[in-house]
Amino acid sequence: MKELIEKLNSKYDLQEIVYQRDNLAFTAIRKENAIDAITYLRDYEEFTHLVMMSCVDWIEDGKFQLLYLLNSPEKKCDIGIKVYIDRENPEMFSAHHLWKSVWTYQRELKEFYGIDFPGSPRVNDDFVVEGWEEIPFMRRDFDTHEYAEKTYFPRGNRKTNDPAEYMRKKLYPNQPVTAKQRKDDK
Amino acid sequence: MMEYLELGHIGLIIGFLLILVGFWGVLTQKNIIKIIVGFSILNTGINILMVSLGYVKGKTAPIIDAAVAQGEGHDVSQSIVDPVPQALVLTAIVIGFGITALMLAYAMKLYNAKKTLEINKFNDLKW
Amino acid sequence: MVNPIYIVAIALGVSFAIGVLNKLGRNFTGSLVLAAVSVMTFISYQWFAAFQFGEQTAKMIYTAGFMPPLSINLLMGHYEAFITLMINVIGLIGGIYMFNSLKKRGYNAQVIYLVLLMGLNVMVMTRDLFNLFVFLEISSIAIAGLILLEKGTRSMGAGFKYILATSIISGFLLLGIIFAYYFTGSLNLDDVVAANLSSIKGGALAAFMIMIAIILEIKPFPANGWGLDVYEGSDVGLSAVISGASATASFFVLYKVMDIAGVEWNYYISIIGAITFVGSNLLGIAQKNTRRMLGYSSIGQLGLLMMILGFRDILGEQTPYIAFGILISHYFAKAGLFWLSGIVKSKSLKGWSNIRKKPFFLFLMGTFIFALIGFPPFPSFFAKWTLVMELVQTGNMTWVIAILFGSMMEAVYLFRWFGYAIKGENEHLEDFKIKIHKITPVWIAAIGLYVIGYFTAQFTEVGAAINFIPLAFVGLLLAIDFLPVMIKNTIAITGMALHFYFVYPELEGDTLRLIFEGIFMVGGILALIAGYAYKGKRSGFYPVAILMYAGLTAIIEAGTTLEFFYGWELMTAGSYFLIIRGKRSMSHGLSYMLFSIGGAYALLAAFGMAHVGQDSFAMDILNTITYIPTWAYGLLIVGFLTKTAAVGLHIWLPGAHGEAESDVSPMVSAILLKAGVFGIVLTLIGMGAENNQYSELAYALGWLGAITALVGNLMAIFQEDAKRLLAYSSIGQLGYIVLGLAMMTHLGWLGGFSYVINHFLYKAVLFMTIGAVVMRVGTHNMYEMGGLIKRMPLAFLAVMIGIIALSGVPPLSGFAGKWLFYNAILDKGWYFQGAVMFFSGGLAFLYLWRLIHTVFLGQLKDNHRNVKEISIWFLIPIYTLIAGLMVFAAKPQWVLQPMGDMIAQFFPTGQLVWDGGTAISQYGYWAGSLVGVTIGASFVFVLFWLLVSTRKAHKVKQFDITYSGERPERPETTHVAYNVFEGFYQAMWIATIPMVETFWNRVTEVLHETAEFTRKIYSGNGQAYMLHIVFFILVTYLVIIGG
Amino acid sequence: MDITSKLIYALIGLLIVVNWGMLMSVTFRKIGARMAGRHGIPFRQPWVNLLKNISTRTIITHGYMYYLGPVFRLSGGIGIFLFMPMVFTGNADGLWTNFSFQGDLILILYFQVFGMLGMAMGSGEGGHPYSAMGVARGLAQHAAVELPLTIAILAIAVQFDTFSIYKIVEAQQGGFQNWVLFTNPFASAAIILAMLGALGHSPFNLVKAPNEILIGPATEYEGTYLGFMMSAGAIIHVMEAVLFMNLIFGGATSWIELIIKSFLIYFWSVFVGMVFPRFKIEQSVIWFFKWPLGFAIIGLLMASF
Amino acid sequence: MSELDLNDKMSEMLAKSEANVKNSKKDFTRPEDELREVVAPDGSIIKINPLYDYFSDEKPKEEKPRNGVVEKFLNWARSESIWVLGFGTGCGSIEIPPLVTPRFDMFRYGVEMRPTPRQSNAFIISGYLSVKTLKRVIRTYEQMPSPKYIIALGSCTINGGMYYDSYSTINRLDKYIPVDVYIAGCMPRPEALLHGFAKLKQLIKDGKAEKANEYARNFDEYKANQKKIIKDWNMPDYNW
Repeated sequence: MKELIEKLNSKYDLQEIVYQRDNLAFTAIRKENAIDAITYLRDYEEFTHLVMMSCVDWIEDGKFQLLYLLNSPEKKCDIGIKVYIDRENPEMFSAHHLWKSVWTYQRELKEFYGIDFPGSPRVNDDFVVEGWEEIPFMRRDFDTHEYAEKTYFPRGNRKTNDPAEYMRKKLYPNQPVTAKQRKDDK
Repeated sequence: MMEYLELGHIGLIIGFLLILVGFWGVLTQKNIIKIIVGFSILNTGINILMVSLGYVKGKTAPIIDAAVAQGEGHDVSQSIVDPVPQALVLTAIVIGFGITALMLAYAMKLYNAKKTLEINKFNDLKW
Repeated sequence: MVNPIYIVAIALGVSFAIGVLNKLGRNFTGSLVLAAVSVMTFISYQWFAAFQFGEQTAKMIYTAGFMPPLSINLLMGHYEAFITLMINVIGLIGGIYMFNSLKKRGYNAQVIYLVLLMGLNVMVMTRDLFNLFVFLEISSIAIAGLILLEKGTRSMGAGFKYILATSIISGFLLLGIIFAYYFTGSLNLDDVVAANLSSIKGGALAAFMIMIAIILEIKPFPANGWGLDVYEGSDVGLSAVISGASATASFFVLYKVMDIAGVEWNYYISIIGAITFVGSNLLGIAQKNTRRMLGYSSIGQLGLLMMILGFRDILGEQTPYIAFGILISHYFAKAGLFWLSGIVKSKSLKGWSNIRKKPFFLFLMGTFIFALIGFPPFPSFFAKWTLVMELVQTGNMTWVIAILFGSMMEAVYLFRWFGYAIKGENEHLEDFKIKIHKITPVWIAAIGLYVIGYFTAQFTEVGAAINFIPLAFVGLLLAIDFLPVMIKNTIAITGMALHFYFVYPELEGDTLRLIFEGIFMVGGILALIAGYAYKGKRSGFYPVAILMYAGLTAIIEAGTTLEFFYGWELMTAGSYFLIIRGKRSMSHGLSYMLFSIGGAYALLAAFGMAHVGQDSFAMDILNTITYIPTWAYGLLIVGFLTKTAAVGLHIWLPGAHGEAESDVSPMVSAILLKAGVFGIVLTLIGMGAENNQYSELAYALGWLGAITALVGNLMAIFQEDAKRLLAYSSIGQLGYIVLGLAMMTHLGWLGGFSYVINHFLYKAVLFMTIGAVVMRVGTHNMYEMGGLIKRMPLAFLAVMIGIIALSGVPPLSGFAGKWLFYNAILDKGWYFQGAVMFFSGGLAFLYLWRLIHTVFLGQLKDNHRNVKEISIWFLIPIYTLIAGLMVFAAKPQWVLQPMGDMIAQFFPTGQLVWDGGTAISQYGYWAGSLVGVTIGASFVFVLFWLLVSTRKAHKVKQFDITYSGERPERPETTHVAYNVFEGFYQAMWIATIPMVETFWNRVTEVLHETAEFTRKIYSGNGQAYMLHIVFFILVTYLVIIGG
Repeated sequence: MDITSKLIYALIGLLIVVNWGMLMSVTFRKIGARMAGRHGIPFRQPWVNLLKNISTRTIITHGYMYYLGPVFRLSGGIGIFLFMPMVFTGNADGLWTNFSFQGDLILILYFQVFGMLGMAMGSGEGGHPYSAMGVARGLAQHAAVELPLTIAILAIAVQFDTFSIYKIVEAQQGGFQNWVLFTNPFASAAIILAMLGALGHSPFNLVKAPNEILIGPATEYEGTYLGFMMSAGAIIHVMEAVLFMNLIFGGATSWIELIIKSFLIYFWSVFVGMVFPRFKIEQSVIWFFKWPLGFAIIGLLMASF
Repeated sequence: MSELDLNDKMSEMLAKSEANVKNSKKDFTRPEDELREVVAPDGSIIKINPLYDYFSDEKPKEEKPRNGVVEKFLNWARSESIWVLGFGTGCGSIEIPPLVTPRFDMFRYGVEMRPTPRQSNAFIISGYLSVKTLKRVIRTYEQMPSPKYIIALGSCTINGGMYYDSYSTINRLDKYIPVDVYIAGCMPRPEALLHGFAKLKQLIKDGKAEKANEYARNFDEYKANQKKIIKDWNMPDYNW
């Protein structure tokens, strides 16, 4: 694992390296090198399987973090490639030519976060929601509650109860609260 | 020996031999000119054969001249060989000549066309 | 009366004159040649006319004032006059054709051409052996000389090979003549014959040499490569002359000298002829070059003529008639084809598709090809008929088989060629110019064929002018082909109606014939009415359609087997043209033609067998066949089964019917197939009807019918093409009919006949409707249609009625057939055949539902949103037929009762009992009209109830369907139409392997491979050709003398 | 018997048959429920369903063939009933012979298809893909059932030398030993097996194939159409059972006997259906070409020699 | 289709979806729903509007109940024969299968599952309903023959339940389709569902379950609400 990361480091100038487990490591690669590195891992290091592709919205840093999680069935180890891209103008090189499943992941990311993958097939088609007009809904600056209030005719005077307490009150109204229960509630 | 081997027989044998030689030439030689020569030999053989068949021992050529005894009551045909084959041969020679000439004309034109006289080369039409 | 010596004199004189004139710079030598040939023609015509129409006797002409053997003498007899006439005629019209090409080659060529004709003339007339040799040589030299004057190495090589080969041959001839002279002391043919050469010791060798040389001149297979090369390589005009004049002359020479050799040679000549005929025609199959193929055909025809010569003792006084018929057909047709090939220019067969734009070319080509194969009304038809009749009469079945096989092979390549011409898919069409002097000879040849065909027919039963009236009608339609459809259609319908009107009284009382005549004529008229839907000229349709109907009606009215066969062949020719009019129909047309010809030959042989021991050719002789009757009836059945498309012989049908035009499909399916049924009916009556002597044949036929039904219906299920589906369905339905007839019981026949009528009605309805729909939507594929009920409700209704009738669901008329079949099966005891048949009936539901669902129900396709209802001209006949179906359904007794009376003539036992409208058999009962009333009443009752209770029903559109909450995207993806019976296929795939097709493919493959392999002996090497000759002589010698 | 009284008797018979058919279908559901340990639908349920269906307020139509589909189906069912002699009374023109004087066994065999074909066409115009799939499966299976059934029926016809159902029933009177079931057990076996396909319960219910192609041909039908089809289904189920009863189980001499026998025949198919899961088309087709066909051929051989 | 055509098609689609993104505020028309032209067999051009040409979009009408006893009788029949459409819209659909088990056995109350909306008269909205599913629910509901009943299962259909603040899940079902019976709970157990059926039966018998008519009466309002959240409306306004 170590050797692999070092090899990768010498090739692509890795930015942060985290050894999570013996068979799992995360590393960040610059946007320009990312697809190159993934291709290298797929073709030369037997990381033939793309486990998943996801995104984290680091709104404070003004960044989206893309994660490509690769798995090597031969080596029985995984490696996560993190790529930080600009949040203002989110765009990433498409990897659809590497795995067909990437088509769907990128389509999903496009819809959820508005990250563009130029050249990826059907990337602009609807994926989960149909006919979405607002900013992408998985961005942290999108307020779903406000949106729902505005859109879905909320029934007023909604009250939220703590289920445990509510049921206790309802079922055993006279019984005092024990210390253990109070501890559990916390 | 001459008793057994008449002139007519000699003619027959030579004629046959020439025919065979002619056939051999026609069927084995690849050069068109040689084939034509073969044909000529073949023709000659046939002609000799024809004349020989008409030959009657002790008779003279069917030309009415001094050699043929003439006289009253003497049948000319008794003293000459059969004239018909000889007449035929004359015609056959003429025809043979015509054919040979035609073949040679072909040979010339064929040679002009392909600059070769190999008969194998002229098989554009087949099957 | 001009002395025939003037033929020679004029030729020679003009030749010399041309030389002189040319030196003088005169330029009219070409016309002079033609004038000379005209005079020669006139002389021979004069003689011929004198022999033919006057009382002239043969005249011997002595030259040089001596009597033979001292001098040469010529004989001008009847035959000589005729043959020289033929030579001179072809010389004349060939001369016109070659006018320019001869001129281009200079006056020498003109001289040589004259000399060639002269040589041929003298060859025919001379009675002197040596003179024969001389003029043989002269004509050979002339031919070689003409070739020499052409340009290009190809023809030159051919010419050289030709001269080599003829030299060898003439060498042998000369030797033979010398020996003959040696042994007999005379060169005169008559003297030599009188001396009985072959009986003299050593004379046999002389006779052998003469004979073999003359035979080799006719170019026997396989020692004929030199001849083929000339046919292929030389100028077409010359090829025509060689084929028409030179071959004719050689043939006549053989006829003359045959007397020398004695009777035992007849057999050998026949054998050589047969080998040549079969061999050349087999090799012709592999040819792709037109001219060479024609050469093969020429040689094959000469082989046939040689056979006929060999049979002259057997054929007796018929020999000249037969030889004349074959010779004259070959003479005109082959010359015509060669001339055509000169105009069209294309060397390969496929290149002939460029004549498609010129219908008259197709007419000419068709005339020649049909004349060569022996179709009526051409002389070869009558000749072949007589030949086969006589041969069978004398017990020479083997020869008949050889002749028919050879003819079959010839048909294969000629019709393939014709198919390319009519329907070849050749993108690259070269245009060609037609010059008047080139096309005129072709026309003369074609017209000559028709005229002579008419006169030839005068010697037979079909000679009566009545048999030519339909042909004249066809000719009329051909002549007015430029008129629009409306007029021609009206004329055609009027003609047919008039015919039916005149024929009807004759047939009244003969229900059997009336049924079939009714189907042919009424069906034909209805199908023609649909023709009004076509616009434009529809060039060439009406003549061939009427030709087919003429044949069909001739079959019905035939009083003799010859008339029957005549009609049969006319019908085949007409239907072939109809079928090949369709799109992509080339291969189907070919296979149809080949199966038809094969079947026709089987019929021919069978008619011959029937004629054995009989004086007449009347149709009754089929009832009393004594000569290997099982085989004769078997052949008849096989012959007719090719038309009904029984399994094994069916592969032509789906494509032919499926690809035909919309109104042709019903003609060829609903109507034409019944001709085969009629034939089978006649055969079965012949077999003794109720007192059938040949139960094993009937048994086999029954199984064949059952399996045909199964195969047809099963294959129909898996078709994607609507018309092919119907075509396979026709195969299945014809299987029922065959099974019913084969049962040879009253009920079986009644069932079969009710199917005959029903199948005619509903298959015509279905084919016409589907055809009209296809015209509207422009595709045959069912999965490209759908939902058309919205646009064509009347068409849907017609198809619905059609399929209910076809599937045999009561109350419509199809049930009559089913009911009769069940009873007949029980009556006859053929339970398992019956089970197979009923299973096939069950399968019919599958494809019928598919037909109606994928075409009319389901989702309407986007591009069909605006299609209109099918044409009114189709609706009229369709609904007329449906009215017929309804009458049959409502009052089955009206149809079945008279039919039963008719069948009772042949099968008096086991009749149905009619109690009013109820048919009662031994086993069950069926009240057709009452059933209709009951079902109708309950239907109307339920319908009324539904109407009342759903009067507010909301009409929705095509995508208003429950689609799992979604909506369909497109009609194409929502319509279940392609490969609908996938699951059934997975269970039944093993039964759908096209074994029959594979078998026939294998047969054609083997034939092709054989031909392809064998023709390699023609290596193109002149020496090899000479070797062939030598080997041929050796082998023949070993067989004839040495053996 | 004059035509009026025949008509009246036929109408009475039809009422009995419709109701008995519905009752049988409840019974089928009940048995299934009980096997699963449930209570099952109430006995009145089919009638309620019918009432509800014919009283929907909105109804659609896709076109005239769609409209005619249920008409074909129901009149096909009624037709089979009319052509079937129901109860054997020793008189060919007796009380409950309906209109069977118009046609024999063959008429019924072929008339069965009338409703099927009309229904197939009607559902086709509905334009739903599943309708077409259901019909295609149904026709394929029908063709496969037809072969053994036809041969077995031929065997019976050969045995009694008649196609008249009345005569076939007549010949089986006088004790169960005269039933075809015992006189020609192989043909009977073929019919009993082929019957499963004809009645169309599991494992041969691939026409409707619930959960797979919705409900097959009827997918687009609602309301009154559905009501008609349910009534037709009830009639046809009874008539199939009565047909087989007449053919191999000696017919019925009274309505009671008819009800018992038809119930038992129907129960046989229900019983098999409860036990076996659904076949695929090719499995079903091949199955019919195996056992039923074999039995039928043996039966026919037995009858013909 | 050849490789080349496929590529062309693909790039065409890409261009189209890019164009959609650019003016994303208005147009959600999918390529297959756009106007298209086809060539008829006779060569003429047919213009097709996939959203209108294939559908009958006549609006629903109020269907008057019959008079008095007849309607009462029919309502009894309807109530005793509730055919539920087998369409699980949310998590609550897992509560429906137990109903056919011996323990609950809905059949004894005349409740059955039917596979097609044409043959069912009751529709269980089982739990949360996303906008995407709502579209299908509307189409399916409208295809059911009248009279038809809606049973809303679970609190999500009442006020959004735990998904009250979701960007894609509706809060109040009755704004979009009329509801006859609500069954509260998260999730309600099968017993509650049976209770709901009983309630529905009672409503039908009382002639109060006329929500289909209410839908027809307030059709425009319902439609407006539906269209407000379903931006890519690609159906007719009323699905027959």
